Amino acid sequence: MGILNYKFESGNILITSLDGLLNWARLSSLWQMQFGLACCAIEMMAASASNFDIMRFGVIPRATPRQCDVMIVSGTVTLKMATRIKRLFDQMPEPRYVISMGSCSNCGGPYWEHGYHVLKGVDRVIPVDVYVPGCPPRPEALLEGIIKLQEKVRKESLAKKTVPTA
Amino acid sequence: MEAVRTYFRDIWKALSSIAVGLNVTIRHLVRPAVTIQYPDVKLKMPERARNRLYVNIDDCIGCDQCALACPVDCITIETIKATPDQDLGVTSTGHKKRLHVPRFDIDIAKCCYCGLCVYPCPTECIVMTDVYEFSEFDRHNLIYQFSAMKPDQIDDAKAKLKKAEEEAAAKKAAAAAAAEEKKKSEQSKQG
Amino acid sequence: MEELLQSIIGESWILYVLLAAPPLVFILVYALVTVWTEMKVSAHMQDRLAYMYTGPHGILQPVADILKLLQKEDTVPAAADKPLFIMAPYLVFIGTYAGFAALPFSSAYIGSDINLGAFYIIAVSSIVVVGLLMAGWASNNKWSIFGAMRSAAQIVSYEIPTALALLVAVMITGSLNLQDVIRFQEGGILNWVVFGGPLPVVQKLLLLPFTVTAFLIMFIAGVAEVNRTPFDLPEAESELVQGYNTEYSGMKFAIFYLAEYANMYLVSGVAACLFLGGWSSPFGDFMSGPLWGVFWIVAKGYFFVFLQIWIRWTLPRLRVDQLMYTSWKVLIPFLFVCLFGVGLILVL
Amino acid sequence: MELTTIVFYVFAAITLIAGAIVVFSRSIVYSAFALLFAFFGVAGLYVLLMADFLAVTQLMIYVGAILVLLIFGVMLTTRVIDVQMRTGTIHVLPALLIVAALAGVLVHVLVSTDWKVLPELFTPEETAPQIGTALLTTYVLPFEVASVILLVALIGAAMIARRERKV
Repeated sequence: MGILNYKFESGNILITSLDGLLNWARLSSLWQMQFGLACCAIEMMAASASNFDIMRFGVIPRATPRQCDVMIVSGTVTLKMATRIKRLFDQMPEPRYVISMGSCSNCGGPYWEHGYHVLKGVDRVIPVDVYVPGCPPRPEALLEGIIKLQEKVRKESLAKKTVPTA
Repeated sequence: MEAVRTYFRDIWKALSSIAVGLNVTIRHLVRPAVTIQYPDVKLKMPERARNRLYVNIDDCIGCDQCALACPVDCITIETIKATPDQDLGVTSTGHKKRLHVPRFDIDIAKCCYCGLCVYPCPTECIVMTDVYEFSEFDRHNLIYQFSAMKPDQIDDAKAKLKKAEEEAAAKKAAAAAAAEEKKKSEQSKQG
Repeated sequence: MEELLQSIIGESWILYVLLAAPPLVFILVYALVTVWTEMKVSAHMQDRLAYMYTGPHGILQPVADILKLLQKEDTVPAAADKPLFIMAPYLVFIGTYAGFAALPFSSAYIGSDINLGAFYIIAVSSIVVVGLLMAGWASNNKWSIFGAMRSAAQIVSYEIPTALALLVAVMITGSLNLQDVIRFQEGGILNWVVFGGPLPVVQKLLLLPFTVTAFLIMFIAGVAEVNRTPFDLPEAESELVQGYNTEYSGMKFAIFYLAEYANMYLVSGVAACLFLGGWSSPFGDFMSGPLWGVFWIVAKGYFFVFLQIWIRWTLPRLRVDQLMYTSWKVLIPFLFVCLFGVGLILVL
Repeated sequence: MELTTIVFYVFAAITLIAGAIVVFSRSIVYSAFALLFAFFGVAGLYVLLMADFLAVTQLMIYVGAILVLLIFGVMLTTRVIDVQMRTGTIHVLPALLIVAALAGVLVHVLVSTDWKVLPELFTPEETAPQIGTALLTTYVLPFEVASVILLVALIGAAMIARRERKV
């Protein structure tokens, strides 16, 4: 995606309609990194289960980072795990997105002040696209996060990676 | 002989158990799905669901009880004393408000939804609502500011308090000086 | 079809390209449909819905998946063996696609009407094994190589039951040419090899237990050969991440995916041709003809594809020793008995 | 040029290039994988020689069994993560002598053969039934002996590989 950065500042009809198609493809097929960290992972699993069924949005868990589009950081990011998360994120091919799920990965959550072993927010190691609050968030809250991410992807363009949101 | 019998029994067991499993899955295939299609259909939250915090700032008396109760210190409250001439009114529970609340921030990103802040509140102004869909692109948007006071109002209140304090201090100083004077004169009289 | 095309465009290389194209078109369309079917069937078996927002009931989801995979960054790990890494998915696909050459689609169309059809398909699918080993080796990743080795061991050992089961059908029909095998079974459902073929009633009744067993074993071995649950040890997520395609992303992964689904149809198609009368109608002359033939073979093949999906979402994964036990100690002895029985009955 | 001729040259080129890689590649893994293409090319040549059964058997036995076994051997004898499998050049003189002798034989065969060109493309007869009949009538003794030897080898391998059971 980087090659075309800022080459079509104004954009034209061809680019925009192609953008629409490609964005549609990307946003409706967000394959998820199959890993969970802590209690939020339980809710993430619940979101995949029958009642909430995250697959309705095209989110399929893939075991290998090479085939993933979105990483759902679900749970407490300990300092030890942070390096692994960083590595997994680096292994994901572009375009890639990150959803930070739950208080712990948003900002350290209950451990933000005295947790000597917890990373105070996963955005200190990888760029986060959507923060889903909750401790843990309801499965619906995660689904809402996915929808939010889809909105963000929809606004992207081939020429510019992200349109700055107002 | 026993081995041969086990061999064939195992094969039979495998086939029959596969058939049982296939029967279960095919029956579920034709059964209607139980999925709640989230953005279109939403689950009704139970009555005591604990989700996002809400503060009715009109009722807040700035007692700081909730901030003290919070196990993760996600509530920050600053208060300014009201001067005697100001009447801040009463809360809906009948408590008299004596403090301005220029800052009432809750960092929802830190909040762990335990609900401990709700119980000590004397005016029941901090409550847990059933709103759970509020994800953000930027983490700083998750810091919710509930105070209704505008910056000039805060400055005003601060200035008033300062003035009142100065006046009080001056009065005190004057009283102290008068007392000193009195003491001195009494001493000199005695002397 | 060959004669028809020959009369239109004459003898040129375009003729051969046109003759080779239909299976490719079929594979592409079929893979899109099956990806969707698999996810929908799996979801409904779990009382879920899956794919609701891309077209009605998500029918455009496979298109979205493919378009997304096209946009993905095509990574080659720094430590990988680059030429082999790039070649492997194509080799796997070529192995599968070459098998389709001898798979009949109707009485009028078969890619290559060779005398050794069934034998050729079994032989050519061994290229897939080499492709998988290549992928596993070139990725330079321990999970990949373990996956590739498991996969190769599994396919090589399950090729034997497949070939033996195929022999049972071939002994009855007396030909390795799949078109001949199907013509042998024409004339209604009772003439299918699984019901003993068009032989005298006594012979049919005697053959029935052996043909049914051979057919079942052919199907089981076919499931094992395409590495699907319950035989999906090469891709066991809980142990091996994603097996041999752990390091593949974007289009290369899509080709692996395509080859896997094409392989599913290949084993189903061969089983349908050998035991269920291929393109011949189950009602004798009713609804038969070249075009109905396409319908019947695709319907029969797709039924097995559905069966594979059904089994995948029902059964848990086997252990490695159970896998080998099933092949060497159950399927192969049973097939030897079948071969012997069928031979005896046919001779008498 | 006729299509068959082009196909022949394509298969010949595949075989030769793959063979060259097998011989000259420094990496054993590359050699092993190049063998696949060599076998494949040879199978194609067999098809052009109307020996379809032989071609398919070539694929089945050499690609499906021997090559897989070979690659397994190569992969298992090195450490899994180590790609540094190299072949060196040793015993140049004996190799040259053997190669020269072999080349002499082959050239002699090439020169002394009475080459016949088929007049035109003809439909081949089925070779599989002929081979089957020949194996079970004329050559039944060598065939059976070979299979017994293979069976003995198989049982022997199983015996050697079997873990000693502790009593």
